[in-house]
Amino acid sequence: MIKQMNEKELITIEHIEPIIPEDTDYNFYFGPAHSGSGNFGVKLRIDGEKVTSARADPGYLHRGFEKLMEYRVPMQNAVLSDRVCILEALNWNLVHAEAVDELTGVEVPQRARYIRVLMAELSRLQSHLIWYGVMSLALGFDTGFKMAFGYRDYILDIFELITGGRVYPAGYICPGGVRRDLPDGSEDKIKRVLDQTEEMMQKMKDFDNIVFSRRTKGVGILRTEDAIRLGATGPVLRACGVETDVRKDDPYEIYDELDFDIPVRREGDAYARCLIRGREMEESIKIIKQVLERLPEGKVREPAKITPPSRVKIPEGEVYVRNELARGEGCVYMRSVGEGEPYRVKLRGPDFLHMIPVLEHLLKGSQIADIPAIYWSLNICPADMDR
Amino acid sequence: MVVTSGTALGAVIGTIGLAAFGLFCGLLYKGFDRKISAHMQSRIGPPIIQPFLDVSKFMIKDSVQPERALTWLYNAAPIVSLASVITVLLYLPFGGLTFTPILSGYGDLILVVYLLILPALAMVAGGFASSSPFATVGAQRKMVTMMSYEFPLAVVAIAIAWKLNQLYPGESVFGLAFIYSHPLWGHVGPAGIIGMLLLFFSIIVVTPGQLATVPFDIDEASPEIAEGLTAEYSGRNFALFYLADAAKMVAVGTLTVALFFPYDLSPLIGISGPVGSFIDFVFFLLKLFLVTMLTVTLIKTAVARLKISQVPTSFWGFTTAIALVGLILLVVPN
Amino acid sequence: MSMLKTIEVLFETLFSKPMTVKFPYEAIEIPEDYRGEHELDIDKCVGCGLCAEICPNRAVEMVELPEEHKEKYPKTYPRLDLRKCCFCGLCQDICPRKCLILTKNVFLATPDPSAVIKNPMPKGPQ
Amino acid sequence: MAESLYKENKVIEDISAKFKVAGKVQRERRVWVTVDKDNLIMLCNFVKGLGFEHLSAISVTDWPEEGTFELTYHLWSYSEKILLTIKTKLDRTEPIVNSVISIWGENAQIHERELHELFGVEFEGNEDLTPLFLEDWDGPPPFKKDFDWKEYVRQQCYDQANERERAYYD
Repeated sequence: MIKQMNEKELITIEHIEPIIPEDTDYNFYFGPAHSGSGNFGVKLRIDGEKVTSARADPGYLHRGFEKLMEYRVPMQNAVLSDRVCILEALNWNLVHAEAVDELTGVEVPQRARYIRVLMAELSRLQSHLIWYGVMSLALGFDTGFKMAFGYRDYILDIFELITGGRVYPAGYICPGGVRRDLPDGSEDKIKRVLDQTEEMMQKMKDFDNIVFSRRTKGVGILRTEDAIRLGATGPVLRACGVETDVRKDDPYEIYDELDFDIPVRREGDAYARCLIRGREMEESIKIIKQVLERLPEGKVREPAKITPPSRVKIPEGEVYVRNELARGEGCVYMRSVGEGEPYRVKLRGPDFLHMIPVLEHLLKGSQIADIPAIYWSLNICPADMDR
Repeated sequence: MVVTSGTALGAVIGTIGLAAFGLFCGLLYKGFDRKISAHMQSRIGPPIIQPFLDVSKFMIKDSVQPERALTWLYNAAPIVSLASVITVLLYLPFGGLTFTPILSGYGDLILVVYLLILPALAMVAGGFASSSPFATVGAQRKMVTMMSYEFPLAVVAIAIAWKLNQLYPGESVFGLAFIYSHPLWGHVGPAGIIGMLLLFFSIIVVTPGQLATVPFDIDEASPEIAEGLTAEYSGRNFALFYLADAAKMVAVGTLTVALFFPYDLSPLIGISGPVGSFIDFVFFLLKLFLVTMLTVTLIKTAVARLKISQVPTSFWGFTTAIALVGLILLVVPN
Repeated sequence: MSMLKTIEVLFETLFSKPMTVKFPYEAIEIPEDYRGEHELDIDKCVGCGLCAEICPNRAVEMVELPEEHKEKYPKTYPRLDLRKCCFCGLCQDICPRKCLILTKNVFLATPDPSAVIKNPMPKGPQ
Repeated sequence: MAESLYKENKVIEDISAKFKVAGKVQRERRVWVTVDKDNLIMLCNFVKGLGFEHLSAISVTDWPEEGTFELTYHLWSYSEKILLTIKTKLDRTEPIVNSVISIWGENAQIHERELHELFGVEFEGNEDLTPLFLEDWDGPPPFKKDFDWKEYVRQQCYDQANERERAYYD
């Protein structure tokens, strides 16, 4: 039978005073140890059912990438870069790879640039599917969660086929191009996956009325000037009427040769953010189809072989690269002094601004029951906030 | 309360047998519920016997108790909850008319309707006793749901009893055995049929409220207040709550079947005697299965959770209105 | 209203084939060059140490073989510490002789701690 | 690719007309401007007027040999569609600069809070410089180049008895 631990052996934990609500005004930790919040905590001050003040409590996923990257060569940093936010690993690979390419001035082969955009858009699709799954789970719609993650799995099968890993591409988009060529027969596999994703998007439209419109309309409204002042980017900003997308305004790779449009809405509430993400998935599918048609032949990486770390030299210089991630604008400032390792790397994740200023602003004055709707309509990912 | 089935000893054995079979049936239906809602979400889902494995697992785990909890109430709550559900089962015509309910009497429909509150009340008491902020918020929310779904349920009970009283004045209209043996569908005009359908619809909305399944599971809404009421429970205590929940699903299902589908198969096929009653019993289980799938599984898979502020309005406003219209349509035009 | 549409979608899915598979009995097959457990072909390895140099997590270390194999394999060979390794496959790409290959085996959970360190061993019976 | 960088050069002309700056157009849509610490705030105000509303990031690069912190403000203008980076140098021993909260609001406030914690840069005018990621961290600012983290970890939590740790450290 279970050995009864006697009093001595028990580790004595100093007595923690639980928060018993005296009257209606009390603290409420939508905190890290909580099934609805990811590893990130918000300290809320609540009066009755209304939130009077919110204070973000980050730092649970701080791994110090900016310091780690100062001790590794770009090829190793590429492997590191997809752990900045694994929900869109390939997008972060792309940001990092572009920064190094611009520093070294290498001419990335055309085929590699097309494969890079293909993989980045596939990663955006599966990131939006994760958002849809977790958002419907937060609103209590279990079917949406199970189906979204089920259909996302088909996209992960494509990643498994091409990059060799389901969630971790391990620096597939690396400085100089991509690490491996597309295995033959992968084009029609991708086309089949796109049809399956469209099937899921049709289901999302069917489920729309029950889940989203009732729980998110008029909830968490963000005005345009607040959005800019708080640093919102991506879908959160486009939901407040600002028509801006880094792929159009500051085009990189081959985005200027592709035609796609940017969904923009005026209301700025949680429902607008949901609609925009749904429309963005359609645009991503359009982009992928165009890329698949025009995929040129040729090499996939400029220096075909990986140069050993001892002989890698990045030319002196500094560069600031901006990319449109699924969550917003992700940037890398890289400074090099001519050695093999970058001298300073600054990663700017979209969620650094969405989870602290924007979330605190939106939660103030909202209802308790609306917290998950607001929280997940920002599509937060604590990893790229803490870095 | 007149004990109809002979000696007290018969009643005790009957109770134990009924309780065991009710729990077995409840866990089995929970297994079906998870399997079917899984297939509705295009996944395979756990085996049918998963609830049995869960309960046996909970039984083995040791039950940890929070330091500041009110110990006697904390441990009594699960026991009271399960016991009250079993007493409800005693009154219900479980398995068609073949087995007369062990305890039956004059006004047991009213008694059943209010006895069904006791498990929820015990859970609320347990939640407050465990002194965790999540459980406290969960308990407050559970009371709101309990208070709001009582009104439509009462309207449905009164409607049926009132109509029966009109048809058979002077009978014990609130006795479940009587209700079960006098189906209403045949004796009401078209308006009555619509009235009965409206009443059945409001029962469909009330059942998730009673069982705290999805649209109304705000008391243990995991994203907002992690696990709410039963946050501090584990091991045997949680197993008892789990069993009470399973048995309650059977009890509420049986009540719905008794009120709306009290037909027996054997007279139609003309077989009587032990084989007939066995067929009735299986037919009853089939009816119970269909009603549970409709009210619990389908709604759980198809609908999202409501906000705490929407629960009272959806019950007091929407459902009660439909129940009242059903009542008027049923009772007035005869 | 879209509640009926949802119920229709659910019943459609109820009678169609589920996406998931019963794992231990049937499994989704893993594609060709998946990055799983390492495999070292010690005869081709020249001990250049490039894999140890490129590893981002410093999981590869060049070690000598135990005494009885020393004369047949005098050089140093890569020893892999699977606790640190993130299976990125850089060592496989940089190896000039292509003798360190990542196989498709992903079932690496093991109770004994010694199996986590993959020491270079000559193939076949000693 | 170097079509007419007219807009970028115009930005530099507007700025250098008013301030003594060293400007450079790196490529299209990328303008780098270096300014000294004193008229940083005036330049930021002026530049905000030019349309650079979006503060993308603030970063600090540590130069221990020169004894300076190099502060870089990356600003994006939605209307002009140009990224302007303002660089300025601070003395390393007591790095004090006035905060840009008045210009870019909470966006700047949270960046400054992070840099204060990781580099120890003082931002005058930003009251809430409380710890952000590293709550109960009593060591020196960890991202500075001269912070020897190996030594710090060795003192703080090197436990002799643990055989694996000993193998790592010795």
